[in-house]
Amino acid sequence: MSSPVTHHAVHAAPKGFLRRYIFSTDHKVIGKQYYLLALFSVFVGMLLSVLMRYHMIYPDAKVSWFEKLWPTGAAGGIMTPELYLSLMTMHGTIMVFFVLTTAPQSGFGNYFLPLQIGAEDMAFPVINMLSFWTTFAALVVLLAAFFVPGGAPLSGWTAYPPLSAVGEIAGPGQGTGQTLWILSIALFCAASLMGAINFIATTIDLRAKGMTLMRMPLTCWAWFVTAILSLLGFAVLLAAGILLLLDRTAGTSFFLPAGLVVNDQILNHKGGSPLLWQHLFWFFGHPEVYIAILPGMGLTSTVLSVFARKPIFGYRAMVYAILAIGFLGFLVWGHHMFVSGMNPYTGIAFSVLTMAIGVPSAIKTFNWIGTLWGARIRFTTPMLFALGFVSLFVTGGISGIFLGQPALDLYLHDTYFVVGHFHMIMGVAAIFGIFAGTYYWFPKMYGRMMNETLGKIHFYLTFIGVYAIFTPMHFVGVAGNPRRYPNFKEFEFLGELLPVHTFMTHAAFFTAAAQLIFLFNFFWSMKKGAKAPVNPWEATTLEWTVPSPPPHDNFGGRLPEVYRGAYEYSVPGAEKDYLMQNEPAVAVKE
Amino acid sequence: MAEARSETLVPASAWGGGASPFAMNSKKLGMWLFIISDALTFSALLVAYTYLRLATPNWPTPFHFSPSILFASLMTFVLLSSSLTMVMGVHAMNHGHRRRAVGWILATMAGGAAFVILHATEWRHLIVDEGVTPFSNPWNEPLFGATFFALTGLHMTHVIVGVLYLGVIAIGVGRGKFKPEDVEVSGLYWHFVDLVWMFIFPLVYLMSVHI
Amino acid sequence: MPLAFIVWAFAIVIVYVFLARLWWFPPPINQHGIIYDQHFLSTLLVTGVIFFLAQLALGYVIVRYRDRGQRAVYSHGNNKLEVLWTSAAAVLFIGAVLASTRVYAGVHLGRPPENALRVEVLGKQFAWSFRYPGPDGKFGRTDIKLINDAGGNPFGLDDTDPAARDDIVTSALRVPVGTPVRLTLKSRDVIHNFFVRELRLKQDLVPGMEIPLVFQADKTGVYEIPCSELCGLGHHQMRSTLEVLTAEEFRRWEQAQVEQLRQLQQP
Amino acid sequence: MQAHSEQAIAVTAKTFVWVWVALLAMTVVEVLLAYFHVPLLLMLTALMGLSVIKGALIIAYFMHLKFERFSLFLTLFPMLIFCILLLFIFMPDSFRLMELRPR
Repeated sequence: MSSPVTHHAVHAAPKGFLRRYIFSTDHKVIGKQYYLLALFSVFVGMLLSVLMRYHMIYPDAKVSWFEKLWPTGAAGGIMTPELYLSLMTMHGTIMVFFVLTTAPQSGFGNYFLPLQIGAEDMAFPVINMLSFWTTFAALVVLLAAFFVPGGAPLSGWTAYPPLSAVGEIAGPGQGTGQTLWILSIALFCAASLMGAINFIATTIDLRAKGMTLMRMPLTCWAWFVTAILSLLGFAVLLAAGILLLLDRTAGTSFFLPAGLVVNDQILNHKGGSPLLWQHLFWFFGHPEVYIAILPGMGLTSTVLSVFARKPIFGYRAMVYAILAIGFLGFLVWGHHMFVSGMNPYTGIAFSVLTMAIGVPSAIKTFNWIGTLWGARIRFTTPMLFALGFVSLFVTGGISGIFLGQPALDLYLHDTYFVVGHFHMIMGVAAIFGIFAGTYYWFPKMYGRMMNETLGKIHFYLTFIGVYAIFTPMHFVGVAGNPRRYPNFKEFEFLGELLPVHTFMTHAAFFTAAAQLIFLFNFFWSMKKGAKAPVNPWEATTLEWTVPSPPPHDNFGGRLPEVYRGAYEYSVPGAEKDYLMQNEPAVAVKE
Repeated sequence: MAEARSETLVPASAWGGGASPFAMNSKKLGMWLFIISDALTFSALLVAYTYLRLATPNWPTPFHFSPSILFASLMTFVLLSSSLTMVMGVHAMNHGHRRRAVGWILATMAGGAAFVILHATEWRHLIVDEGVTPFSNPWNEPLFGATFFALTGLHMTHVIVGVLYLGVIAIGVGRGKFKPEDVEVSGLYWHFVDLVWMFIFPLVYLMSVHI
Repeated sequence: MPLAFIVWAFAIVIVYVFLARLWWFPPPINQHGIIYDQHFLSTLLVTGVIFFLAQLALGYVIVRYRDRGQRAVYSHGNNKLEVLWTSAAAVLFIGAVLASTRVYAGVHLGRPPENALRVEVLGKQFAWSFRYPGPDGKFGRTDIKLINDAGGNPFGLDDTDPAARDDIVTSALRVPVGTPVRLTLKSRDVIHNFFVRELRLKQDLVPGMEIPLVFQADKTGVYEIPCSELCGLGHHQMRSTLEVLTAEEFRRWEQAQVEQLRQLQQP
Repeated sequence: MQAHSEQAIAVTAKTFVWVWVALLAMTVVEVLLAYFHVPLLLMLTALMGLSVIKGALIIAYFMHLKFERFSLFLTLFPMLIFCILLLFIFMPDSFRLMELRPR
């Protein structure tokens, strides 16, 4: 059944609710499942962040329903610092793994990779289903950490040992909660591995006739390279996870040196090194940043080209930039460790490589602006989000130039400058990519258009909101505000910065509220939106040649043939202002 | 630009789509990709082992010729031989000898099982007779046991999974369900397990040199 | 369309806040801090210009090329431009980091002067302790079994060692002005981070390692030390101060400490 | 190397037996090596060198990579080797750990 080309010529849609909607092997159903999982996660993550921001400026406020949610963490309705830290850990973990990794890659990638390259399904449909349900299990295990004695872990999404390795004596949540956290991450590793194998094999083997690598839409390139990053990165994280799990449960001391006295207890560990975890973790952790952002970059490129009605500027350069980012992404993990006690010579080497990765990122930005130059821009909602992505990408990327230099990192490390930086670029920019994808592909996924007016309102409120939240973080970072502080009562210099934090918290409330518009639009349009035509945006890629939503076997049993690249807009001499990828050769004036 | 559109309609290379560039089925490619990923997991563990060993001044070197090295050498022999039987199984299957293939696969499983039994015996010896556990040992370098059990334990898990996997394949082949490529894919996994041992064995057992 | 004006507005506000220094570093108190600020400013200048121009350009194309019924240009790109901006970006980025290497190397690769005052810094959940070698100039023996925080012995000083008996242990870091100080950073439980904003220095305290850090404060005053690496539920309370005293004040303080120790140890 | 898996079928079983013998021989050399007290670097190089050769034999013959298209090798192995080499960037820290150990 898996010979590459004549791959199950026509397959009938499965009957029965379970096989069709729950344990489906259809990449489109799985894509939607992933997307909805991410949608659920993003709202949980956002709720946690709003609670955190609230606690930061009103640490002593009494809110009765806090106690209902967390009887121990918020006894009497007052949130404790440890509850704050566990919210922070869960916010980071949920957002990084279950939103930024899941939505753009597993969600959109699953749905649209086969459609865009002209395949009937992914290469391994059953593994695809398993991968989703493993991810689901990982999310359940992670959320379960809230409900065990001690609550969720408080060591941050990076889980640096010894804090994460010595167990409950290091703080509440470091017991069962932290163990569940690691189990969840291990499950997620397995799921990502299955997903990555599927994506790579699909991209290599199942491209339709004529779909050369250099004709693939940039989204496919981004998913492909992201899958390679997952394949390699998660493998190392799995190794680190195994060691940490052993440290916690089997009494080993991979990450625990001799002479530890935690909470007045002398520990019998000997010989390990906390830095080893940091190396292993960031070996995965930095590529992970690109796993989160690359699909957004690919999507932005496509959306910009579609709505600028102009071919993408420098397609080849864009492809090489994606490849270069993927390659260099593995060479820069040490910049997370400039002040961690790492060998200073290694630090200098890492800093040069870190700056080198700025180059392909700059190429992408220039090419996006080059694409818009001389264009005829249609301001639809997906286009607005793509433009917002470019703006945020520049803002977030620029601050990376500060952090990539070990000299400047000596002050900025672990301040709010870092928080602002990575939220701008891998948080919000990536989320903008997801929003652009949602508004762009919703018609294809659900067969109905989303409401444009609501979409635009959502965009403007969000765009203003995120700048208002995350820009001031850079300012307080420059003033030296350390991150991961539940409140700012203990330090004199932090007291002066409180008004800025108050502003950011209100901006966060505002932005979070604006997301309800999106939620409403999403579910309302699913039922009541205008029926979507086959190709509402007049785009050229293959997913716009099939009905909305596509039938079970995508192309009705006849695989398309591809004749040209993915970005043929405003072609001189053509009848329409665009040429579909599968349109046979037509007379075109040179 | 003109050249983008003037490309010929027929793909110029295998990368042009509509064909598998490696002339192999996707399952095999998928297994190769899994092997790459798994190899990196093992590499990370071995590098972690090296890292910790280098940073430890008095790493114990308790493996003597008898019984540990002898045992481990025997295990290596068993594993290598099971690789040979596996490749014979694939070979037989490729030539359409279904029954013979089942026999070879069963032999491979026997080799795997023997490896696991030998390894378990050695673990028992280390734990019971020598007092080595993941968190303590007579030489007061707890990391010795930790790295040993973590590395060999993960490898042993792979062997056990491999034996079960081959069992499924043997049944499938016996019933005439599976194709030669399915056997070949399972063979890839089995050889990979063998390959990993080729690095664990010298690094963990034979590197009894004082650093 | 409105997007262009929003993008421009944000660009202007951000540039203004940085230019006006509404929120800024505290003034530096050491040579490294002065160099640091210079390098920060030059990086800010370069990146600020890039940032502003990029957002300006984005806004410009949004306004200029909005759909007014014109025909979009059919172009797949321009290789010359591509090469030009790639190399420009490479030169700029690599240049910045090479320029900064000197600043980093100055902190981590220099040898501490011989006359440096040696202080041990110990982090634990959630407090700082500092140990001076005392009149004999030697750090005494310690043993983790003797650690007793309530009894004022966070280091676990072993009183049977004469070199340990005169070690001064405090909860604030006091150093004389204009004197090189060599800190030895160590942690007892989890990772902490030693950060003094005015020194522009930050270094993790990693259990199992004794990490050196050298500085020289040139201005007297009291400066806060916040823990800057997540260390648990009291992370935000892990505060101490760096007190830079005049040489005379420091000598008097040290003597008072020695005197106090001697009295305590009288039977 | 530009051959297809059909060539793997053409290979006789004898080849595999020879490969097996070679692998065993190298294992014996490795075990013997452990009993000569050679300097650390030489020992490590010899052991790892032999292991890499053994691994290469397994990959080439048992795993049939020799009979696949060369492009498969080029697609898979550079990234793996690259990542493994990268992991060795940890080592300077391992030595530093030795240096900065509490005494």
